[in-house]
Amino acid sequence: MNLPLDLPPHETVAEREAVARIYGEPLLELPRDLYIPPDALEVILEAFEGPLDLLLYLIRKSNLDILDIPMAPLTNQYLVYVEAMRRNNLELAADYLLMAAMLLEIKSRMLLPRPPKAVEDDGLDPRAELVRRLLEYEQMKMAAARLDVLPRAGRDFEWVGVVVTERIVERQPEVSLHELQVAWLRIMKRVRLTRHHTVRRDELSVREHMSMVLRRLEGGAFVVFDSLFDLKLGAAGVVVCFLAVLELVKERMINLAQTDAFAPIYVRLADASEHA
Amino acid sequence: MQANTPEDCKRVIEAALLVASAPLAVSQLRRLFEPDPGSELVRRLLDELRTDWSDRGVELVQLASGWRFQTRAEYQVYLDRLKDERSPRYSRAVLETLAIIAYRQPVTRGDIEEVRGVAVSPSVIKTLESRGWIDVVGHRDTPGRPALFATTKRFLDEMGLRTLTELPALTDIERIMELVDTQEITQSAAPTDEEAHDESVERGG
Amino acid sequence: MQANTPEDCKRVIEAALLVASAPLAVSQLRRLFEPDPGSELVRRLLDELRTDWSDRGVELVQLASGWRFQTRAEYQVYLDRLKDERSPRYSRAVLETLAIIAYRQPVTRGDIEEVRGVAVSPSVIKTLESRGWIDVVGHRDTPGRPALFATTKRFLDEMGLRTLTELPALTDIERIMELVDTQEITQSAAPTDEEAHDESVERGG
Repeated sequence: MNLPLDLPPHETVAEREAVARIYGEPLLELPRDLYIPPDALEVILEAFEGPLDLLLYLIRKSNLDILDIPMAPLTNQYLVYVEAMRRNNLELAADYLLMAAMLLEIKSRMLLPRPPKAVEDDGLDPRAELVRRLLEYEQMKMAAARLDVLPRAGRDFEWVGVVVTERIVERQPEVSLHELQVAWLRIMKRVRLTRHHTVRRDELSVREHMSMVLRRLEGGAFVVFDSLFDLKLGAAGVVVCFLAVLELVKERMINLAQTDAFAPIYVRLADASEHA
Repeated sequence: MQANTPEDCKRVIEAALLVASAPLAVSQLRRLFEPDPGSELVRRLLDELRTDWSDRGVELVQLASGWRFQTRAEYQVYLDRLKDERSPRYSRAVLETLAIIAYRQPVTRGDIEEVRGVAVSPSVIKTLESRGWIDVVGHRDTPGRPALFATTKRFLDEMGLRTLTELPALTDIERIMELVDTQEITQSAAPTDEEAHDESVERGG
Repeated sequence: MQANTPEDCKRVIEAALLVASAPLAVSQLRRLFEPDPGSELVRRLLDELRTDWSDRGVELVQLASGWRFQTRAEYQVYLDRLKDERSPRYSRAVLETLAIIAYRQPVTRGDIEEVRGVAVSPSVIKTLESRGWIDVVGHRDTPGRPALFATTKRFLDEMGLRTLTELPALTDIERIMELVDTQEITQSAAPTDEEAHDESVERGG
């Protein structure tokens, strides 16, 4: 279809980059004839932010004078797009249909001879409101593009945020080590712990290693027993780690497995079968 | 520690700005000290700090709601390498809505829809609200009492602006529109300036 | 910006540490650069930075999970003046639960309930989990397979500890209590270890 509107396009804001990509190929320019590949239609629709955006594109593409829009060809071409959209995407077409109605109304009003003595309102060019809206939209569209390139926190720069030692996260309750200690002692006082629950300083390192071993076994896979021990920790460290493993076995938190005598020993979480 | 000398005070101000989760105004910085050192000294020390930091990866900047340390843009390429996720890219719908709110504020959702020519989805507003860039500043006294949106101080801060007047200038379209009006005036019985103004106010409503 | 010299690299590391929300390990800091400058250089620059910052309100410290900048305690009196309100406090239930997990880890909810003598509400556990101070490290192989809780690296970092053994020692009171316990054991027909354990499992379940 060769609409008079299909003049060679010129460089405009609407075309500053590929409109869309179809199967990885940049679609540099929207199809100018009637045919829109069905797969491309949705992509094309997504490339436009609405009827004003589509109209602006049609106007700018054909290098039309926005102040003197030829209504008939513009309306025709617009309707071609809308019809294609309507066939494929009814939901999206609503805003577009409203605009189609407006275009048709303007077109028909322009065909009417202008009454010599008109009421103030009728003296206006029927296109004036459309032009105003197009220009205002284009202005905001360009403003949006400019806002987008302003250096922005989190994208182009970061804000400095040093931790305050005493107040770790803002508005988060503070806990001091002393409070923790007091809490612990308070519990013990209250419930009169049996020996089972007393904790000595050296025992704590066993407890810490118990957590570390469990973290190592996270995921539920078998781990070779020997690999649990970090020799860099020294003899004392290895012993503590060994005690931690024994404690974990005793408390039924881990399982040990050995197929034959002297075969490697494997360790995994007691609940590993659940994970598997 | 006793902040006796201006140099001590500068260290305190520096520490406060380094830990602050939001920009600090001069009035807030004065509260760091007892007795109040006065705004003149604080301003002078801020200037000195800005110079002290001028050859670092971090700079002291003045924003809408006060002073803040932030990294220089040239360092972003390095810092991005530590990030798990990129900061979000906003869709055109979000950006255009933001632009309309920024330049035309306060506006209702209806106003935005009128400019854009399409319905504004609630998720677009929510995106901008949850980023802390816009909020509701009132309601228009029309049926339904629609919410009026405006940009926040945080929007200015995050865009590195001190005031809304520092927003990028709008394009010459405004001049084109003036041209439209002039042509209309000469060609037809166009409305007077007052009428045009009334109309625009009405449209806003 | 091109980080060509060690001095440039130092500025990048400094900026990264100043904006980081969590301590950064040497391995993470190496990722800032391409090509990798190696851990030796990074470590040397961290040492230099620590010295550079030695007379400031903020210091560079090494924690369990890496390096971070934090304020010096002497500056707290000034920074407190910026706070509008005192931060909220955790309930006794939260503090006691945290203490039990810290000192007795890994423990199940049943264990905690047994020690505290009252039921532990899920919200208490959730509070500590969402703060990132505790997490589930496994499940005990008993009926119901209860989750085992332990403290995290972040807990250590935020409490300023390198290992759990740096937790405050349980002092005199405990020794006295231990003495009491021993006396009780010798005085009465106390349950054997096995019995006590079984009992705890039962109550815990």
